[in-house]
Amino acid sequence: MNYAGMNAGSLTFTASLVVVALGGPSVLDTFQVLQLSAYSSLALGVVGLAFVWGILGILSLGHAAFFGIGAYAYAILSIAQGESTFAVAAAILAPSVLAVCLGYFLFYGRVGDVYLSVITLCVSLILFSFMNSTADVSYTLLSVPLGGFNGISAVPPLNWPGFVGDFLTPEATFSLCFLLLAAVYLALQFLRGTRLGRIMASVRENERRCELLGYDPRWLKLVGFVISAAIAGLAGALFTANTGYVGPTVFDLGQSSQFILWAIAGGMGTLSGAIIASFMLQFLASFIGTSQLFNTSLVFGTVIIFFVYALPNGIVPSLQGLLRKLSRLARRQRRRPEVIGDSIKSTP
Amino acid sequence: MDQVLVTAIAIATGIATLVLISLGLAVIFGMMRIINFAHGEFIMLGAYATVLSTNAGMNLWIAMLVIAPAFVALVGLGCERLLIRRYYGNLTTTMLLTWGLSLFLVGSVTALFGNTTRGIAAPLGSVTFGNYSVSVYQLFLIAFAALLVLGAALFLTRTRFGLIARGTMQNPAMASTLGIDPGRVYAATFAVGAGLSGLAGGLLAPVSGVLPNMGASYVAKAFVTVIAGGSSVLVGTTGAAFMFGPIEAIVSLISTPVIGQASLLAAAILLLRLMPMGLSAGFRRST
Amino acid sequence: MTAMIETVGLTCRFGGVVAVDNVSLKIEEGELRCLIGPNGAGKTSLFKCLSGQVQPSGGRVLMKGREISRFHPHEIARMGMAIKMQVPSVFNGLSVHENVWLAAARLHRGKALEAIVDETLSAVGFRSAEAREKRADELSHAHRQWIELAMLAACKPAIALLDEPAAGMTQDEMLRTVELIKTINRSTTILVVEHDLEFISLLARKVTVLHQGKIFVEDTMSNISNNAAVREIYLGKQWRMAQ
Amino acid sequence: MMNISRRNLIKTGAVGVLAAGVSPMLSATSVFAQGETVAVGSLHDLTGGTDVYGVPSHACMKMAIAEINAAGGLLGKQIELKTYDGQSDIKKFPQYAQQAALQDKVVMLQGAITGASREATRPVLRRYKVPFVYGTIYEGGLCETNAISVNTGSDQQAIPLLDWSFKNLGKKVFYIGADYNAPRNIGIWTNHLANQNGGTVVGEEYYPLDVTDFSTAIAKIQAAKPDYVHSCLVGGPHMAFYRQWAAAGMLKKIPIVSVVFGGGNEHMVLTPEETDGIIVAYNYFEEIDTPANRDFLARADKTMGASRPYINGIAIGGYTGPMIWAEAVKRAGSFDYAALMDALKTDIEWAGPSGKMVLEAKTRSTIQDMHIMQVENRKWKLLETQSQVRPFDFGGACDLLANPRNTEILVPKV
Repeated sequence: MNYAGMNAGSLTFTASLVVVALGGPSVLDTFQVLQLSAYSSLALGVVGLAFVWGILGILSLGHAAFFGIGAYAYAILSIAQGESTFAVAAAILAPSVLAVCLGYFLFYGRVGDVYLSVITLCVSLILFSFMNSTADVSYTLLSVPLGGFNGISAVPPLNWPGFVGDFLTPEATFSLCFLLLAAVYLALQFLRGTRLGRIMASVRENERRCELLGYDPRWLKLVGFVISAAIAGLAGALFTANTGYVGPTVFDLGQSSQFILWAIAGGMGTLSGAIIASFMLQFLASFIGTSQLFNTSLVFGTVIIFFVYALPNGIVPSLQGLLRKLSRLARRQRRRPEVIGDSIKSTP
Repeated sequence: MDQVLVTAIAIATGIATLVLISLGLAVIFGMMRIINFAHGEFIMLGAYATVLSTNAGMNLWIAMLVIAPAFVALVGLGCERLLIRRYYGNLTTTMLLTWGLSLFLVGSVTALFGNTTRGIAAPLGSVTFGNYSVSVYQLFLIAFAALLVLGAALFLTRTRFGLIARGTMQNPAMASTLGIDPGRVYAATFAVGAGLSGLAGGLLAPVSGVLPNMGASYVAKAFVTVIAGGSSVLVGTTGAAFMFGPIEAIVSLISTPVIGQASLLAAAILLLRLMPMGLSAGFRRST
Repeated sequence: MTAMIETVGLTCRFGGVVAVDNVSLKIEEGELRCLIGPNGAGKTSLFKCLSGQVQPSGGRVLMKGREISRFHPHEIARMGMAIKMQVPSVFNGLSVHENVWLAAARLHRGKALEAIVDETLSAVGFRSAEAREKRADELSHAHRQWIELAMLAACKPAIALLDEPAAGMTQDEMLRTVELIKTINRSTTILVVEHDLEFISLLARKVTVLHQGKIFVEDTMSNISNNAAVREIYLGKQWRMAQ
Repeated sequence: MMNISRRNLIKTGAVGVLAAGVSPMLSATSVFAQGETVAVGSLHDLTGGTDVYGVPSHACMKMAIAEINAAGGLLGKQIELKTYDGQSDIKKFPQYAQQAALQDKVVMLQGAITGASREATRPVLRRYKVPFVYGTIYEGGLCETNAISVNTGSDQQAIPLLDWSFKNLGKKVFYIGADYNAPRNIGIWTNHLANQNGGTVVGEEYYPLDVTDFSTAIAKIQAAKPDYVHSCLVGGPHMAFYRQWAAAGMLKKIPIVSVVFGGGNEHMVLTPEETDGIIVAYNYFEEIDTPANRDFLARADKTMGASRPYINGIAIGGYTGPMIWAEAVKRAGSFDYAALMDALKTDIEWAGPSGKMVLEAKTRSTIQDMHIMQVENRKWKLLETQSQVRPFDFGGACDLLANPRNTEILVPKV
């Protein structure tokens, strides 16, 4: 059977994430540890989008809304309480609640296709405008000022649950981030293989048919949407815990499009691709920004255009294709006469 | 009385600006289903073409109305032939591609001209209504946007190319069986869309800050307008502009601009909830 | 006894066009009813109304005595209605096996599910693992129709609506489809729309003729074929050729 | 919120934990003295939406470092400038600040011009004990031992400018600003100064940063009939306001004053017909007619080339920042962080192209001359100079000698 669920590839990928999580701190220097932790939390954000887009076919142009709400929820609660456990929980819960409301409004209202994308974008932009206009000291939540454009800074890092002030070291945070990334990846990959996941995939393929088989696509989409929002919220919390800062730009078009472009670059429908692409592109943007090349936008733009030329299907599918081609080539050289037997007859 | 008039002009300007910045995107998105992330940069290129050729001694009106659209149409054609053409029908790849293109264009313009370019002033002076004075150029923009919509409508319905374009977008396979080369129609349509964006840039050059990054401030609003408008390029986009322009202007006037902007977006959400296929689909259903 | 499906004055308008016009139809449990009529007679629209894909503009639809006119398609499906659409509507990007699996997965779990999938796929001739792993969009039109029939059968519906199940098939394939439908009919009430009159004559006991959205006549196949009005006004030349 | 978080952090021993966490880096940073060069970081937006502020500041910073090196370096060491392009993406700032502190081991970092990027960067540099030199005009109230502000807060600009305006232009002001922290703060100042000068604020409007259509704003201002408009509109999209204002024929009817106009070289992008007569207040403009400034500009022409950007009141901080920092390092006699912080406990004086500047120990902000000037054909014309304007100390709330642990941005309460 050829279900996109648990297979050798996804287990290997999970295993390598776990190896990085556990082995990374002893190999990398502190800066790399901090940098990769931040990268990994954005990578986590993109996994949820890759899931809801690749499996269910929902293109959310406002994925940053969930990420941003998670980020703000974490910042506000961790400052107000001086403890991060509840803040992380709230960062998962708050975007989920928004996703339930928004998803009910959209899916049960039969808004589809790009129209749904634009509504999610609008939600994100409204949050962006709103957060920007909260500079006045009267805008406080739990006595934490929202800070407007300047955002909220000096957000405390994660602490061991229940031990107030017992902060995780950067190395422990790094391990935690990568383990969470691995866990979420594995969970989503597992979900894809389950009965629910397979029914979800059928929504993307043919919503009407799915409906006529007695499944409720509105419900399935809502479930997927909320899952992706919860993951994005967790990602926002981790990102804020890593960088110590959150501002309204988490809601802007740039943030949303980054998530989308990483998912595309990784290859539609692959979760590992989205993760790999997000690491690659973040590293690239950061590298170009310090390397004093001509002009960062120009170089980055050119790289992306070339990238589309070279790997039009995205990173992981292109690499898989290459590997398949290579192995076929190798097999052909080994046992050339049997090739004809491989061709598939067209009758059932 | 004069206050009502000035408010009306402000609202009309809002509508005209939305129409101008959205039309090019509407043609490219509405007809070809390409989410063009470089739309804002096409507007920027139009503004630059206007400013640079005016600074080089060109007549402002020629620069604005001829050079800007022609130049950006050419750039658009180049992009279409070299890049977009290979990926028609692939929404995601074209998104990635046009994002790259957008960064590339901003980077190139910055590298070539720096991030400070001498602008040009709005021509035509001002007129006074009672206690208020209003830019004549603003009135020109309103009139021009109206003419542009009218012209585009005539072009799409009355000319051979317009009909062919609409037919091809509706059903490329059918069009090609009729002996029309869809590739050429796509290329021409993309160029027309880019040209319209360039024209918008040219027209806005005297009333906006001409900088390499200026496109970013238009792109989200243009998207919302076009997509809320729905599949009918002209009716939908103009209808959406007529809805959002006044909402933003009036709410900004009676409360704050942030709420004005938020209410525009909220109106878009509500509109799409009530008419899930966009405004023009709603029109069609009710008639 | 309540009818499996019953419509009362069902009307369906699209803009100015009346696709289904005051249709009252009653199909008893276990029946195999054929619906015939020229293009535009409203057969497909009637199916869409029955299955909840289109909201009727007037009238009522009753299934096992329960009004379903305002139900969502998935709710109607859960009450036991399955439909095969005019243009094969399968999951193109998924394999043959996955398609049928999805159809059966709503009612079955675990081993029973796999058994049903296997049995249904075998019944439509997809026996080898290789054939079952092919993507639906790689199949021929006829094979995709069978997949859709298999999906329908896997649901074990109380009533099945079949919209042109033999379109585009060769004689052999058509005959096989007739057998399939008869098999399904053992446990399922069937309403079938078809153009191919040979196919109809092989299947049907009772035929309803739809014309311009209205029921034109309803009778047994032999009476229909002898009905002068149907023959001359409606079936015309095509009928004589088939005879 | 800052109070609470700080209290919690202290209460729970967080500071100790953090310090323990970074101790390997601290020992690493003290290695710098053995090398031939020391590294200094420039973290400006060189691309993206706010590059118009970042690029000239970075160019000035490069010039300052080059001059220090040409004069034999600092404490006998050459300075290596590490450049990070913030790409107008706030997310990049904490990451680059970490890179500068941990990987490149800079002994000073300057940049992070926008309020958001500053807030994202500041805590990172504080945590890793890298002095942060803040070179731009800003909303004011930055009060932290680790943050050295060499340019002006809005108070230093707004007080001279608005005092002058209420005296010379009239008593009714309409305030229009971009919708974020700095303009909101300046709005508070505008109200406060209107009260003090017996004026009234007849309207107060804030526009999101991406608004480009100002027809409703112009109609509102015309309806309110102010004597002058105080504008705090910022960035490329907002340039549209000045164009639409002039196109409506308002430029000649109601004067505009601003503490931010010209910061993005608006007076050069826009035409004289759109800007002539606009009045601003800055600590620096190229047209200052002193020997020191003429000499500075001649050197700037040489090091940056003929196509160099115009050096305005924002960009000049790129030059004065490293220079004042270098004065402090000389006073400390070492690049060591603690020594530098000690040296900063007394005022540091330095004379630059804009005249005498004093980095005040109490506020870590700079006392300097302020110039009120007017646009005339894409150039600045001096109207009045107020010498040695002190940074506002928020009624004594900012006293880093007494309260060195403060990191809060103080907001004027009027």
